[in-house]
Amino acid sequence: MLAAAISASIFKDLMNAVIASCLVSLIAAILFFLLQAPDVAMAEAAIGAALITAVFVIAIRRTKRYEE
Amino acid sequence: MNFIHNYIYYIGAFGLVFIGIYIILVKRNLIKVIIGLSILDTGINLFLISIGYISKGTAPIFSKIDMENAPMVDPVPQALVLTAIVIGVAVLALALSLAIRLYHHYGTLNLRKIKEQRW
Amino acid sequence: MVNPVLLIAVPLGLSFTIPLFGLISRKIEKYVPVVALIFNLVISSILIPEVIKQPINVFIGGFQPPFCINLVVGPVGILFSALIALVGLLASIYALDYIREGAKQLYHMLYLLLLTGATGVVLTGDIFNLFVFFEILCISSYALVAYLGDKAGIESAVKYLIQGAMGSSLMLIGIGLLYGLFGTLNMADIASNIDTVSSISIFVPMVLLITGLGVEAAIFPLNAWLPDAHSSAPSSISAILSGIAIKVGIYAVARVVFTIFGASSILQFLAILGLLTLLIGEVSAFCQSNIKRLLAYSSIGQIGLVVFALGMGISYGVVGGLFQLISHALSKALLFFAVGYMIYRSGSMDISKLEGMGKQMPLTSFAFTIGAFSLVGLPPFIGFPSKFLIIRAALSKQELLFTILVAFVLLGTVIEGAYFFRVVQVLYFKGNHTDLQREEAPIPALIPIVILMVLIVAIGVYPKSLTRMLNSASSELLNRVAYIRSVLR
Amino acid sequence: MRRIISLILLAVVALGIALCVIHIPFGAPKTKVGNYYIDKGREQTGATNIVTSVVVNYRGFDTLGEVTVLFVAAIGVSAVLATLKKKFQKKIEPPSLVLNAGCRFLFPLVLFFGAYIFIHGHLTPGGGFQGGAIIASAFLLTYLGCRGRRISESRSKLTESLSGLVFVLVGLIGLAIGGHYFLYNFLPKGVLHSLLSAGIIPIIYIAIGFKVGSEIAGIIDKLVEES
Repeated sequence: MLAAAISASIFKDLMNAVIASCLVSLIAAILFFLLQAPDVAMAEAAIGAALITAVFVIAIRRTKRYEE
Repeated sequence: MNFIHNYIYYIGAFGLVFIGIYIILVKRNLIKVIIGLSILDTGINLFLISIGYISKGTAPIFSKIDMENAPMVDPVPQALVLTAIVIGVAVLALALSLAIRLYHHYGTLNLRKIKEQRW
Repeated sequence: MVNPVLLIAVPLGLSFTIPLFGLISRKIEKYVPVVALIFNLVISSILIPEVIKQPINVFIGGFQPPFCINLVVGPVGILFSALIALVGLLASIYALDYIREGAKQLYHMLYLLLLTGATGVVLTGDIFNLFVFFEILCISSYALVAYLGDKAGIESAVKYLIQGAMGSSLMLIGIGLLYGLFGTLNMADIASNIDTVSSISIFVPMVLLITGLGVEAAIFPLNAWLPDAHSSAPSSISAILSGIAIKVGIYAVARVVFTIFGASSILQFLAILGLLTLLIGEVSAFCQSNIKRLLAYSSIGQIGLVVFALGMGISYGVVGGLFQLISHALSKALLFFAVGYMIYRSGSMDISKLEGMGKQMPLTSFAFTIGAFSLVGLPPFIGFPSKFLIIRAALSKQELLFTILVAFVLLGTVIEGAYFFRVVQVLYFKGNHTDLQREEAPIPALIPIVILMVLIVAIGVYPKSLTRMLNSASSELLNRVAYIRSVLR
Repeated sequence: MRRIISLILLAVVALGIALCVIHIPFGAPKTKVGNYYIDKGREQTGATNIVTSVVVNYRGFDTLGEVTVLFVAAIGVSAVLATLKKKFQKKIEPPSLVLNAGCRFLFPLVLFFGAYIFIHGHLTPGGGFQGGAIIASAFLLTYLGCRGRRISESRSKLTESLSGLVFVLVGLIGLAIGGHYFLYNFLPKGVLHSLLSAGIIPIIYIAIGFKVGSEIAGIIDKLVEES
């Protein structure tokens, strides 16, 4: 998870960085489930992993894809 | 070893928090900064949940089979995290819409290049 | 007895209904905030006498604290909620005519929600609930700063958002640590258990909370967003941000420091920070040529004075600080209201372009002059008793440090006087404009301006009218034991 | 330079937090509030999912605030983007038949799944937020799969404000009936484990579900618009 987070900070291509941060959310959701919090796991998977990524992708499509 | 085992979730959570803060402080691209915010949020949520964990606890839901004996994990942090997740989404959505507007005005997302306002 | 929860529930419900009113008629929607805030003002003023006798506790959901969220309507809470309702009401009347472009419906909704969030922050007795309402306040103010959609507005909104989001994240970590240490979120419950844990582990969440709240309260190292945000928002919003949003931040800092942690060790540090804030704000205000930035920096300076007064940690000082808070809210709102239409008429925020406004808009310029004099602290206005109280309190401490600090406060006041007189001079005496037509601001803008002028002079002449209220408020802030007892019976 | 300063800053903060966190042991039972909820939650609220009872009943005011935060964000996004002029119109190629048909087929299923989750929020894991998010992702699916289909703006606004009003009104009815308590659980608690139990919790969760769903869908709609 930490590796995904670090790679999110390194990638120059913002799309890749967004996917990496999505991965962070997904792993966090699994950890929530392991920590006996199914409600939160569901919310994190639905909101954090899916919707936030979609919103990011839309925003990137309307701006610039590469970090200069 | 025992120490690491005990605190692994805390370490993970604060690792995420620090990576998030580092991205916010150092990176120049606005979208990157917002990604940092989202990682920071995830880290905080993980930390809150791991505060409420009880070893060998079960989820705080009474299913039909009776299982009163097992201890349940603390439900309060879970409620807090549900709230925090939604607040995080709200901030992120607003930030991204501002980023789109900023790009329209300046044609760039680099925060160092945007210096209309001076001290 | 009226239930104080209505102070939050009714504006919230009304702001949800604004789109429904918008379906019926586009004209009604802008009066909804006015109605809601009149309601709030009436309710708070009904509650004032009851609350001074005995703080009201409201348990939401019908459970006992610490198991439910409770509202603590003490003198401080009701004082702030009345102030929020008053300034908010005047600004909403002002906005009836001032807001002409953009998505007006959204403006009114965001505006009402901002004030609801502020009211929630000052009334709640639960630290996580405070965080949630704080987020409502912050997010709506980010959106309102960007409301005009011009370059400066968007840029400062981005700055504000990044810093504010960092701040609230730190605050959330602090809340998490507190919950981990004490297993409860009720502020009184935390406060009663605070001594059971070692001091270093309390220090960390305290610093995190103060940093997080300090971003909104604009205490010195954390206030880089403020001049941009305040100067590029629409004027009615600048008035609210200066008059209310920062005050709510100060309230939250004071609540955390005094009530939860009861920390006397950090107070001196806060006083010095406040003084630094004061000096930096005043000096930078002196160098400005943009009128709204000047007012924004002067807000920083005044906030520094309030923090300094609260940091003395004695009853006189807190009374003075709260008084200064009220006087700043009223005077700064008046200044922003007046400046809003001056900018509108002259088409520029440059001070030198405001020449001859004294002839063109005599009433508005007069209002500006009164507000400026009151902020500087000239006698017949509200600013005088507040500054006087603070200085007297600092001298009564009889410590060398505070006596030196008072000298710096006076220096700040001198600088403040210098730049305000410069602006007033430009308004009245600069330039030769005999050909100018009289062109006053429209009626909906003049109503709040006149009301504020009357209030400033009236309270300035009879400062005693507020003292009882302020005394009980300061004793609520300083006396943690009574607070804890009133919640956890 | 900037990197070094921020790393030093982070190290200081990390040290401080580590000092504090040591006092919070991982996995140990400790909180009296949590235990109270677990012990009394079923009798007092009638919900078997304790998280739900905490979210909606004990800390219902937080939830009201949180829904408001999302509402603020939705309005904020549309206020920020409202003054944006339509600038460029990219040509959108129509989606393939399979994608289109697949989305049309999946859309109602996802919608039903979301509805199931928030209706059963007091019995099983899940609730208004999760269900609302799933509903919003159903709308996201239609944006991706069937371009050009939009939810009507006024209808989604209507849903938002009506469901918000339901929440506040339920609270106010509780205030009127239950004496001095806002959000008082005034309906009968019902039988444990049955769908119609837990008093006002299902009502509030349904309102939250609609509200969250329409708000997030509205945010996505605003962002997608004219791109």
